[in-house]
Amino acid sequence: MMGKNLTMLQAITEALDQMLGNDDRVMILGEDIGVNGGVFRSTEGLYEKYGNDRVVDTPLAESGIIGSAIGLALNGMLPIVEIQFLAFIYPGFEQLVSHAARMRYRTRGQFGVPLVIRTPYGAGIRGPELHSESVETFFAHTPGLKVVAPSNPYDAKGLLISALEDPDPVIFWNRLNCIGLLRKKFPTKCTEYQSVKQKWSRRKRSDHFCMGAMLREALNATKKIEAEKGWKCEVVDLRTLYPLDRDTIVQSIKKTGRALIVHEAHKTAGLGAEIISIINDEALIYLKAPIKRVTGFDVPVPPFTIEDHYLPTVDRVKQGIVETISF
Amino acid sequence: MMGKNLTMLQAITEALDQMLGNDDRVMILGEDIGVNGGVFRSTEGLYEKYGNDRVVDTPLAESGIIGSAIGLALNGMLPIVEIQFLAFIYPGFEQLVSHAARMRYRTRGQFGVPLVIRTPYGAGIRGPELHSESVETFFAHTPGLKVVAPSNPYDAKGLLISALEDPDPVIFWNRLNCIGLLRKKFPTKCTEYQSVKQKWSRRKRSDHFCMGAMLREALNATKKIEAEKGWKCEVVDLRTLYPLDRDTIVQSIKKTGRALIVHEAHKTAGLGAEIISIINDEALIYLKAPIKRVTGFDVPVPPFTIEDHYLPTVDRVKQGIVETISF
Amino acid sequence: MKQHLITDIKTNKNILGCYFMTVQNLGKFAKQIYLKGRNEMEKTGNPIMKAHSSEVEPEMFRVLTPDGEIIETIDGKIDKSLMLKMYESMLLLRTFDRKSINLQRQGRIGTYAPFEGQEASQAGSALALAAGDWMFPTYRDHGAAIIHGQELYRVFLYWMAHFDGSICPEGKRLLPPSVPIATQMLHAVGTAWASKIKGEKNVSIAYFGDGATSEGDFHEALNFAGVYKTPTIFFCQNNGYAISVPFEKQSASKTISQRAAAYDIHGVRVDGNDIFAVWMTVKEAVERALKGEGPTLIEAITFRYGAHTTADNPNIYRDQDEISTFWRENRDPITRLRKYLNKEGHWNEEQEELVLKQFNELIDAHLKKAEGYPKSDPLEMFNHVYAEESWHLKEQKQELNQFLKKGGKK
Amino acid sequence: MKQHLITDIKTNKNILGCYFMTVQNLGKFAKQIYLKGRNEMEKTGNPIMKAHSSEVEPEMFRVLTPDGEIIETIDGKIDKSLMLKMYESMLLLRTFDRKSINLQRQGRIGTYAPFEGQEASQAGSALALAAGDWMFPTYRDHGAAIIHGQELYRVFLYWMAHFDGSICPEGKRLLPPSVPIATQMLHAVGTAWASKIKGEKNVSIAYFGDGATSEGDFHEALNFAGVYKTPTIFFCQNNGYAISVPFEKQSASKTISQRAAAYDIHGVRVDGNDIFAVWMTVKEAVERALKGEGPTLIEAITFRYGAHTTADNPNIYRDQDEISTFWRENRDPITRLRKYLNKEGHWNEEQEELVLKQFNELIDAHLKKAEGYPKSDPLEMFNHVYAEESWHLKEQKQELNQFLKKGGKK
Ligand SMILES: Cc1ncc(C[n+]2csc(CCOP(=O)(O)OP(=O)(O)O)c2C)c(N)n1
Ligand SMILES: Cc1ncc(C[n+]2csc(CCOP(=O)(O)OP(=O)(O)O)c2C)c(N)n1
Ligand SMILES: [Mg+2]
Ligand SMILES: [Mg+2]
Repeated sequence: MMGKNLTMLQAITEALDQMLGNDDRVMILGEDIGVNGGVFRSTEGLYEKYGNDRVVDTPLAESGIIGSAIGLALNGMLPIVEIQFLAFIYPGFEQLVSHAARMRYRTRGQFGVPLVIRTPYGAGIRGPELHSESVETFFAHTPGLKVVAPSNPYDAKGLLISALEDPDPVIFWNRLNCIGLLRKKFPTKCTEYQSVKQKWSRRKRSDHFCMGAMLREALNATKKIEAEKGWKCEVVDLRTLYPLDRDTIVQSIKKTGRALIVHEAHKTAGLGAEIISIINDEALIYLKAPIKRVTGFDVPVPPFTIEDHYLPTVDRVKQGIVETISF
Repeated sequence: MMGKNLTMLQAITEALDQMLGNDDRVMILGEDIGVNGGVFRSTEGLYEKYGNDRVVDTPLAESGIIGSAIGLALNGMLPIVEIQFLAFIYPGFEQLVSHAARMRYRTRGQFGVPLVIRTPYGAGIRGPELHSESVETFFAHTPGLKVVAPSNPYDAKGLLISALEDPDPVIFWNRLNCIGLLRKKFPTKCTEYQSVKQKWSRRKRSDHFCMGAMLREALNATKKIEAEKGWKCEVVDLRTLYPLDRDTIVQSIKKTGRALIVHEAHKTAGLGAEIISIINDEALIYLKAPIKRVTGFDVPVPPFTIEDHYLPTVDRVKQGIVETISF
Repeated sequence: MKQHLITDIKTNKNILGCYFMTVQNLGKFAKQIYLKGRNEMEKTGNPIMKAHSSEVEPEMFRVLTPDGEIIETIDGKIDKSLMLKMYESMLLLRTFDRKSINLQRQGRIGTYAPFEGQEASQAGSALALAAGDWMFPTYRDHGAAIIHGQELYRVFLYWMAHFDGSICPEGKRLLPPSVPIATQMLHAVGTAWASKIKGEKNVSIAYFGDGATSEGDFHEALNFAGVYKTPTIFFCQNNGYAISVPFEKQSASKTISQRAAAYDIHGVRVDGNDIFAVWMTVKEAVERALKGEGPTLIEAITFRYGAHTTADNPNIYRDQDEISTFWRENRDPITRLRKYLNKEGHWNEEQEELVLKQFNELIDAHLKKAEGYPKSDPLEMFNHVYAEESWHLKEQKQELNQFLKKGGKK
Repeated sequence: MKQHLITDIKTNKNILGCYFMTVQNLGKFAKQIYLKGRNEMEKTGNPIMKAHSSEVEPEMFRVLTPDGEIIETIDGKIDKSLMLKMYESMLLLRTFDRKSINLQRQGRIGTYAPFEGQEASQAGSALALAAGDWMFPTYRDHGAAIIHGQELYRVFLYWMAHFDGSICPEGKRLLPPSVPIATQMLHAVGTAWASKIKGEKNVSIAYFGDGATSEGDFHEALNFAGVYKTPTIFFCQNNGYAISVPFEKQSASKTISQRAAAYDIHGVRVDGNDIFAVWMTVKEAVERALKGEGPTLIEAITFRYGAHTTADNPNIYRDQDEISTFWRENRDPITRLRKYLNKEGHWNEEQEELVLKQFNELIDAHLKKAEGYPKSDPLEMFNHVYAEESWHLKEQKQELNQFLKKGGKK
């Protein structure tokens, strides 16, 4: 089993397959995830293998999907919901925020909602508007939810399985351009997984924070900076967006006293703000420079011809590093 | 006209009356806002005065209300929507975020949505769950929306009128326990108004930031601190939550080098995080202590018997001031 | 008549819902009811019209008339002991409801949502369920919840805003009152779907009001239930108003049951103040569901005599006296069953007094338990956000704990 | 037949929607269509069934048969010049659609949503509108948008992901394609409501697909339109599929038009590949709307021959060849009108060639304009977020500008 090379997408399909195979209570629900194998093909072959009672093409109604999945979960099933694109979760926002996130609290632990919501996010597929959202803040401000965003196949598989094992609702994000769509392979062995429960998000590498797919931009920028200027940077990949992995953040900042945050969501009230606040709380006196945010701008994600200008690019990250270090 | 004493509620009703009277295009839409005069009585008498075409009792469907109000606004009307309680905006979240906030952008200025959404927020009415939410972050992370939260009748009237004059969608928040429900009168003259367009949120008074109703807690705490310790504090009332009034924030922090942020929303990814980040960006070197946040906890607002323990109380604010100043 | 009303629409291809007939097509009993309805309305200046916004009241299934007469066969279905159970259930609920309003006035519980007038709908539907069935009530359906097994002191705790008021007895499948309108309907689809998958012979019932039918979730729930043929019962108590908004402002449609046809599912309109009719309708819906015939939408026509909640003043938006008086005098669910039971010699004054005394004692005992129940500890707010407490909640709990220990005031 | 189909249900109290009749009740022409439908299906192994999930195809309004015969009176409604306009409109749209698919393959435009096969629905409905009517299309309805006045180069710009592709000609009331499913239906309620308030004689039309009928917004829109009797036309192109999901998985209901009855509004099921029938149905809906008789839900039965979008592979989820071939051969909207026009001597090969040549030139000219159109400036992303730019956007614009000036790469 060692040495297998999987794309993000394959890792996800493998995890889903494994979960469906291991536990009869697991069901997948969503639009076009059955016969069609998902608009990103992440459920390919599963309908054929497990049948339409386990891999269910639902009506086109996100509140219906999330709401009935809550019911399924209340009554012993382990539903995994696919929302086709992150923005299309909005019709089901009430079910998620007012019910999935609160059922355990409301019933004092009597009824939990072990639900996984899987949704692609972020720009990159070059579709029409509302196919490029990155609004993690909405969910990270909702007690009762957990949000994970893996940056690579290994983490994807592990986090997805951990999400399903978690007794509470977990939102699992695939960055779109990591998903295999752009056919980039991650040379990562991916046969086992790490439990998120044990280590909600660590994966440090080498003073800035980023999440999900932004890891690529961050790593590329730091590599270039090292080549050009000889500066070494540590990159923290925040796999878990809520709750945040504070210890890793604080440890890192204490080493260097400087940080740059990279995310593709809008700047204002983006998760970067919370990370800055955590550093302010825990490590202000270590700071040698303001913490910079290189993020998506505070505008709706523009059409794809200029989308890349909206996104934090390697160049913008590099400039951010230079500004932070030269401060 | 000078010298009138109005409650928050009266100020709002007066503003609505004035707007309905001045401009035929103005309509009010919502649940129970007609014959019943609103569950908070903020539209009392308006149905009788302007009729059921101008003050419309709608079906119980928030997406329907916001969605059709978007259509009304596209076609020349000036709808003011009342959502009965903030949490009940969720069924209309998609209409708000995917349409109201983006229509001008999408049509390159051809079609705007001059819509005002008025909704009570925050704890204090001692009702069942979901009647106490304070989730400004959801809206402050949505480019295209503006969010205002007056703390007193004078601002309420001014901001409401300004919101209606604004060509873009504005969310107007009444803190519940300011609304007149608790029958506290604000001795404020309220015959004219300040345009939000000119001065999106200033109203400084006397090193911490707060918003809406939290002003009362903040002012009480600073008064006590002054009496007990002789420390003078400046209180900044952020009437505009999005976009934030950065200049006022930065000016204040530069004076004192310390700040405490008070809001009743959950701490993680609350607006306090953005304020800390703005200070980090603009005034880090002025800081003499970490900026403290005294906020609601990261839990669903608990039942009203212990709700006050969830909220930032005068005592918690006082403790925060002491910690910030003693750092 | 009943057979007509509960006929599967699929066998009636040219008529979308035969419960929606005109008077010409009605059978003998139905015609009687219809004419009776008209008379009632004419006597009183048509207050049903005001409450339910129809020029002519659309047809509904009725078994027990307001005069206490039975116009359908109930043999083999409703026996004496069930009748007495029904009667006592309604009496208990009304006593509880009135007590609660008083407690609210005395400041001993918080804002309260009364249901007096809707006892037949709530008790009748709940009595038709099995112990293992899933129930999804709203804030107004603690009547149904009590009959399904919720303990009275828990209901008090709920309205006292105690955390533990949302817990149901161990092993019961009774969810806390749903506050966001219509959302719980989807949960009843999901749990029923799971029962079906697991081969468990249980139904799920969702309670909701006439106002709820305007929400998108109403539509999505009915549609999903239709697609997956889930054993779900959608039980709408059409009390004519959503707070102040009469049903005629809620929709141009005359009835709610007619919406079933939009999803090719089964729909029934029933006299919600007739506990026999409600019970039979729900029982039949349960049977259909368990036979795999899918969901049923039930519209129970009823009226709440009181305010929307104790924080509401109905005089502002309706002729409260006239309309309540009409319903009390002409349509009361308890009165009509009492008339019948009296006539049949199943019930008398002494029994009534005795039972009422017992109920009052029971309720007082539960109130005492609720009032003596340990108050919610502020620190409890950090529990059950997640199954396992995360670092940030541990710290925040600690923070509040220290604050309180130092004598910090809330 | 038509009169039946478009009859106000309120005058037919015992039948909720008479377009939902069984064969026994059908008039002469309807029976012909019905039998024809069955024959067609039997010939080909029932592909309509596969596309539209009925054992027996439910009744629909048809004027022009697939053989090019007229079975309804069109005198005084559709004259020769309108027929030619209809035909040319469909031809233009088909030419445009095929060109666009090619452009996508060549990488000159982005992912594209084709509509070939749906031309009668889109052109027929749009031609029935007045210039000032409000139109709310989806991503698949640029056909209707073009007929309503959108310029071809703008449509290209849209699919090239240019900001200016969402702008409509000055003064037109044509909104950009709605991406979130079913949401635009409510906007068409709102604009129509405003027209009514202002006394403006305009309708609003919302386009949507069969999949859209499952969303809560569908329900809320129909209900609001019913309550306020707004002059709104809800035009559903039921092409049998929502991406890969056939309508039978979308709902247990056999038709979409039957949902009108749930709101006591008007509903019609029409052959969406018959431009005469579509035009007449929409025209009648417009007239009803302007007379104050409220909204109409129209279900137009049609089929898109191609993929959901150029990013989709329909072979995965349906027998693409068989089903498309069936529709092309038996139900094509253009072929059937051409047959009729040929027979009547209104159209011939030379005219066809000439017009096609003109259309190709026109489309090429617009393509050239679109390809020569100044590219979207990255800084434009900061414009029109608000009417007046706020401080934070000014600064962010400045930041990006400086970055780009320094030669920063995207
Ligand atoms: C989504 C949502 N919107 C608004 C409310 C506020 N609200 C509470 S009860 C109610 C009226 C409900 O009417 P109905 O469904 O007829 O039930 P009834 O109270 O008559 O039993 C409203 C508008 C809510 N709880 N949830
Ligand atoms: C709220 C929402 N959910 C999901 C999607 C993704 N999506 C785009 S088109 C489509 C299918 C729509 O089918 P239908 O309404 O029948 O229209 P058609 O494409 O057949 O014209 C889906 C699921 C979306 N755009 N919006
Ligand atoms: Mg009601
Ligand atoms: Mg379709």
